Amino acid sequence: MSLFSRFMDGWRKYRKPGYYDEFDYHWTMTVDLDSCTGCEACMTACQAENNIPLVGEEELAKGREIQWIRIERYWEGEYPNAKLNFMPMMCQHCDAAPCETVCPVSATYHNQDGLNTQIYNRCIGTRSCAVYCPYEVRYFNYYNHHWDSPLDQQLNPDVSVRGKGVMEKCTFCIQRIRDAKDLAKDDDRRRVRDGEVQPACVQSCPTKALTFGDRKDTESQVYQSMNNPRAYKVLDELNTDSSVVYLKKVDA
Amino acid sequence: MTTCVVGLFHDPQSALAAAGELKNAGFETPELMSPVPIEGVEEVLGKKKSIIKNFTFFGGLIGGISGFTLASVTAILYPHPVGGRPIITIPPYLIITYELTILFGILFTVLGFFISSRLPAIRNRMYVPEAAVDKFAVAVTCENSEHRSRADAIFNGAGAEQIRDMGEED
Amino acid sequence: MEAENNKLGYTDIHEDVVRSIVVTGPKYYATLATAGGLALVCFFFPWFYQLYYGIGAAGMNHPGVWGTYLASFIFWIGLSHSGTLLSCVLHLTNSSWRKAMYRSAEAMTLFSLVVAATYVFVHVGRPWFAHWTFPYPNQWELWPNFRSPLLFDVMAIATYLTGSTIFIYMGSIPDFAAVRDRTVGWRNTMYSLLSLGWRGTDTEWHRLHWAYTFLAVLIIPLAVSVHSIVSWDFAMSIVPGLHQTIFAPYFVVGAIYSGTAGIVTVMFVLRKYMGFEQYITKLHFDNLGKLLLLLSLLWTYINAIELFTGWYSGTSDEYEQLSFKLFGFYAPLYWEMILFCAVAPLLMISKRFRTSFVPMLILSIAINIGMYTERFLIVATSLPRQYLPDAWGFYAPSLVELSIMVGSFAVFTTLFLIFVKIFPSVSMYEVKETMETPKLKPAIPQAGSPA
Amino acid sequence: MPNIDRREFLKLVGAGGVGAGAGFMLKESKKDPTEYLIPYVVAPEDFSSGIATWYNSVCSMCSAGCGISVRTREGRAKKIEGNPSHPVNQGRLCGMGQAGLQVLYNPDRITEPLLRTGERGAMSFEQITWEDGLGQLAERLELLRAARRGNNVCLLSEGTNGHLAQLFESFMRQLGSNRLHHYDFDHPHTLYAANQGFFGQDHLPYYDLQNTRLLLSFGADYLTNWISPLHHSLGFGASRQRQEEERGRFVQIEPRMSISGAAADEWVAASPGTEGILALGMANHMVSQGVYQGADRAAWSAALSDYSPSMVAEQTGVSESTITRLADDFAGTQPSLAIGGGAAANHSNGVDMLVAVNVLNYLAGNVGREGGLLFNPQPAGTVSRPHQASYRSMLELAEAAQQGEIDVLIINGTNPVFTLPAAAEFREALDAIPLVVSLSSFFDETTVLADLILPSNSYLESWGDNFPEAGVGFRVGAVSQPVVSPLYNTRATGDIILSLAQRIGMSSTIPWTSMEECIKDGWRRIYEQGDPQTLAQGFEEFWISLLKAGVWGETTTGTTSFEPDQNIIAGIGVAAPEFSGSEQDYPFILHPYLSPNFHDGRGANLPWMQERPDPMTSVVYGSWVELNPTTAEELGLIEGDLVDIESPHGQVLAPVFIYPAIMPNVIAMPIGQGHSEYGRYAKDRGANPLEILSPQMEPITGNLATSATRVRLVATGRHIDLVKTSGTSRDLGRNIVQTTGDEGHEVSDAGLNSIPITELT
Repeated sequence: MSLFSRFMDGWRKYRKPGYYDEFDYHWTMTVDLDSCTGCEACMTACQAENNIPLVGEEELAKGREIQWIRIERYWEGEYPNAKLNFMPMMCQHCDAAPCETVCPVSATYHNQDGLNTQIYNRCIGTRSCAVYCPYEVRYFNYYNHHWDSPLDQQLNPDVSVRGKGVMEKCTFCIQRIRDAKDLAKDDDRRRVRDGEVQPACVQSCPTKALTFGDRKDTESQVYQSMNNPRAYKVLDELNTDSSVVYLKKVDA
Repeated sequence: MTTCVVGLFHDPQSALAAAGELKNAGFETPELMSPVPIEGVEEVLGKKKSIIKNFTFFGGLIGGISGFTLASVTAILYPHPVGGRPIITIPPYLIITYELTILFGILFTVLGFFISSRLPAIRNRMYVPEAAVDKFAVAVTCENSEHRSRADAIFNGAGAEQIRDMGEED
Repeated sequence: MEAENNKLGYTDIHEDVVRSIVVTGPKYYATLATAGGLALVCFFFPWFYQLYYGIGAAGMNHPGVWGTYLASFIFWIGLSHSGTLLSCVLHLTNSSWRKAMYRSAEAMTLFSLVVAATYVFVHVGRPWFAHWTFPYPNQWELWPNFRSPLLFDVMAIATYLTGSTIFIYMGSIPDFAAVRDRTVGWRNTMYSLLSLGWRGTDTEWHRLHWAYTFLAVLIIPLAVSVHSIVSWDFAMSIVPGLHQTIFAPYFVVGAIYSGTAGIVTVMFVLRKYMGFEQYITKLHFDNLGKLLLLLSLLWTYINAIELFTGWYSGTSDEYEQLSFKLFGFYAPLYWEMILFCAVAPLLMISKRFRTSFVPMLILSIAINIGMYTERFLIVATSLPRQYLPDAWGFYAPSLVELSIMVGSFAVFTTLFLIFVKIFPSVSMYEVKETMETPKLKPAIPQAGSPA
Repeated sequence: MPNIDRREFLKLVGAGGVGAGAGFMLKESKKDPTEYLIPYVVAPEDFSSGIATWYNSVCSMCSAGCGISVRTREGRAKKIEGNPSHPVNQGRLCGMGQAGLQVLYNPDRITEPLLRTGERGAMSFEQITWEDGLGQLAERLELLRAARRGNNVCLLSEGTNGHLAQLFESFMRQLGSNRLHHYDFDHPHTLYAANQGFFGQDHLPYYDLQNTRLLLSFGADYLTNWISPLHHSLGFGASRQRQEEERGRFVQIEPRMSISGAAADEWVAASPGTEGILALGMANHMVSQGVYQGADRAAWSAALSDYSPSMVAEQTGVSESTITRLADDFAGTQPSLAIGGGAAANHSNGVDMLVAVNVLNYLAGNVGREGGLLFNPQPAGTVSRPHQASYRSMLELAEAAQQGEIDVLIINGTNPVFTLPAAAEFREALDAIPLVVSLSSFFDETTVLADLILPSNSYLESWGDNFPEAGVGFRVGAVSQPVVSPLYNTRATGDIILSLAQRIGMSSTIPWTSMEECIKDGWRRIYEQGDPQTLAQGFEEFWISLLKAGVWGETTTGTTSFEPDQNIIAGIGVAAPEFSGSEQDYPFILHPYLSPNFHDGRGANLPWMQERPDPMTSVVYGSWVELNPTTAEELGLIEGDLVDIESPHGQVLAPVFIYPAIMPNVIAMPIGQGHSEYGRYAKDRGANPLEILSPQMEPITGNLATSATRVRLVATGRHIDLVKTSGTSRDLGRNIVQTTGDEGHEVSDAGLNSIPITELT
């Protein structure tokens, strides 16, 4: 492909914003706050799937937790009318992601699946993406993590282990998405079927509060649920245009 | 045979005077050497025009263009969709443009300075160390002894503290 | 100043300056050794440890991912700000009092910038890949992201560093030439090279003057842009308390402010320990004092604006952030900053204060302490407390960080000490310029000038 | 299942592995698996490097018996996920279940048979061979058996179920011992007793949370640890996601808000131990309001007469209006369901309280109908419940030990030294036993006191099967198979028992040589009772398909009819709870609850569980004591202040946590931390509230009344910073978690149409 045609091609594709619509997929997750019980099964699932390191008490005390998905808890009212609301918070894979624009080396960018990806090898650890992310879902490796043997035998071979000085975050289990796409290719299907791929958290959620799928497929479960009238986006006023849609808690 | 004669003066005024007389006397424009820039040189020895400003201007121009090109062309040839922004995002690219404009401007100015003042000098040239401290030197080249004597006269007339023969002017 | 300088001839200046370079007392070596040692122990050793262990050696955490490294970075950039800038402005406005001090002021710029640049490497998680921020062709076909404020930084600082290096060098060429003749051995070789065979002919003077002027014209907007860009690292984020349009002017003013204060400090030191009493005089301190006073008022004003922004925003997050800054854990630091940078400088209204050296020294140091605090607060109070209260954290610097912070001053001092032994730290020819040129001798009657 | 395609595919990939692979596993089990890190040149069929193999098995992290499918790569377990075809958890799995991997890969596992050399508890052991270890034990047992003193052998196991339980039974019978006990701290003795007493059912009914429209939970934390939390969560979710008009409503009645309380629509705080009275109060209201129209209405009103709402309100601290409202809702919303358990059931009046809950269900007509409670059929296999040891029987055991009636105590999995209050003096009892054998693979508090340690496999390395109780309303059984070859020189519990049996010469009655055989044999019997079309396919096919699916079910439902007889009705009543310690000296009631992360403490050695913030408080790596804000204010305590919690039976030290949703006179502590042993992750962390419980029992079942201890707080003046991941747990009016009214959803204001990016740049 000649340099010139490459140039023209890039220009045509990306000249105007909104080119995300041309992308192959637009993976989206919905979180039904009404069904979320805060059981944190998703957190463990994520830890197991994505080789998230064990941080240890001292580092946790320093506030260096690494939780690609975390449960936020917000108390309302006082005894006896106290209420506790849980909110799962993971990378929102924003379409207008502040973290992407700030990275000086393009270590984080939007890929053809509409995912906000983090390229560990390219990251130089300026940590500015974490500053720019209003959801605080980017976690930094402050040192080389260690697994007491034989805990390391559990590590998932499909996911790389991050070294010191690198930023990491939720990937919507991109390795599973890849598998599913390969599988679809092998079956001569052009697209991945709805529900064929699920991130670890969605798969393990005991109340099925999490739904995952391709927004472009209007038949998909996730499309239905993101058009639920209860749907809203957290910190939408910041116009990050996130790909994670929350369904309001019903206050009966 | 051409020699070079230098008159050392205690003060800029007389040095200037000497230079003026030499010029009027039909010598080719003498060269002044001084520890500080002398005011009024141009009145005496005629205007000097410098080409540096052109260097600066075109340097800046080149810098600006290359800055914007760098940003946008690399962005298009190796696209990284980022934050849903269009591939050529004007405001940030203007900043790169701005910085490179200045950078190139500076570099070209220096280049211009070197070229126009023929520095750095590789050949070693006629030089009067005192001129770097507190003396004002006027150097003039003489084709022959007749010239030479006239130059001496003028120097003495202007009150040169010392007249020095610098030998062959190369 | 004229008055004082009358006592001196060109030669005296020459001697003084050359002496300041060539003659080196044990005191100097002692200081150099101390500074160098301190730099090694407090800056480089901790840094190497951090390189080995990871950024975890510092106190940063989630979400307080930026810490004193960035604060120090801004501080040093700021400190670098008035040297060259001031020198350029004064050069263009052709004010003569600049001439005795600008060389060391520019040197300050240069070395603060060097230290600031070092801080970039200290700050990032994988400094061994920092070169990826430079746009160069590579086989991965990867280029830096030109939309990133951090990349603006890289560009701006690189340019500024180049610019101010060239500026200070150009200004010293004639002096190199002068020193060259008075030195022997390696110094002579060095200065011969540095002076590029400068002879001081009228042409050279003329070219130098123009080149110098153009540089000055270019560097003023550059300097302004540099700190605006640094401010955008913060202002372009959507962090409550940082996402403010006032930030660019805020930073620029702050920078010049701290920079000028820095100059006062350096002036004092030079004057006292390099024996430049005659050249650096009350006048300089007086003028600098006036400038400082103006800047402090500006700075105070912008701070007030910032407060109102938070107060009127009506959004919980802005307001929270503000109240934490004013009354939270770091409140004492905030009020210390106000005291040092907004209240104390008002003393300079009195000329007696401005023209008395020691008080000015103390004040200038106080101001810079206050300015460092400001930078620290910007990082430490806003980042850990953003939009989601559940994710709130707290940031406090670790020992490594503090030690590196202290060490950076040692690094700066070391560089400066080396500088004063290489560069004529007072610009000879310009000081000479300021002096009355030698008197005309009684004219000798001429026997008719030949036609 | 939405992701069935992927599953099927992966199962097919695994299919080869399952039959032959399992055999392969056992064959390879003697070797060191690390040999197989690099891909084979000629790989065994389940070792296609780069492709995952999935094994379906059963989770044994708690007693719910969820089905799991384990993803293995190159012979190593990588991830545990729910088995989609298992009706109990339908492909979902709780955090603890997934952390099962860290049981397998735990760095602190016991890797070899060990023999005690030094003092008991001095942790001085020497390595021995299996031959040696089994030999010694078998010898001892044989002597006792020969001497007709088989009854001096006691087998104390964790709650097992299925053919392993059966094996235990026959083994002990052969020894001539009736001292077979299954001891689980959280076994709901009172619930069984109440159902036995009221319904005459000796096993639990199926509580149909999914279809109920109003759930009244009396203290049962059904989302975290009550009977079958996963299944309940599924039900909860399903009911939440139904169409608006029939969205299920959940009411939680408990003194301290649990996860279920947070998830509920309404949280009612009734003073501890009076939940039963509250239930009867509601029952009284229902009967007096004529909601219940049964023939025996008179008998009911007579029985409930002295539980007038006013009196109940005065006793429970719940306002009369609330009581009547809840009662009316409960009667009015059909179908509705009342459940009871947790702390409420662990009072001196536990059984009566649960009977009262059943009464509610009966009066509202929820018994035996969808959305209410359905009776289960007899489970296909054995369940160990007949041998479940209550606190009383543990005391008896200790007593016997002190009398010298126990010569050999074999402990499998359970950890009584940790879960029994100090007052039970079980540790001392162990000293009186000449030979204590532990089959545990961790140095827990009990195992360190053992003389002989025969470490057993983790459940991911062994054969077994499970018949979940209370199941799902029809017969379910699941087989668990080894998914990896044993990491260490350990053996499956079943195999240990079998080889003992052989040595002692029981081969006549216990013929099997391996647990696999035993299980397969057992399933052959189940298969033979099976319905014709399953019989049509031969057993081998059945067996293979069973291993593939990992689960087997039979849609036989239990009885639906139920009529309580008169004297039961007459006997209904709930006494006021009894607490140990006077109210003056001990102003607070201690409310210990099972930690969502550590269950009864078994999870404390799993780093994932330690690092996972407690759902309600976000505290990691530690324990705490929860105080109502007003209480804390009165005592001048703030979060992190260290206090001594003193009961008449001892004291523990814990930092204060200010908990907005707990009654002012109640303080709560999580169970699970405070291990003195149990590996690097659990050792010396936090405090164990069980230590200071008073040995008070529910009279009928002898169940320990864990919630019946009064305590006082003594501030030590010391302070620590609680390690938690949450910053500020209030949203400061930022409307982060948005809520919408019950009455139809207005279109969300945030909306999904944010400003298009074009306007941004």
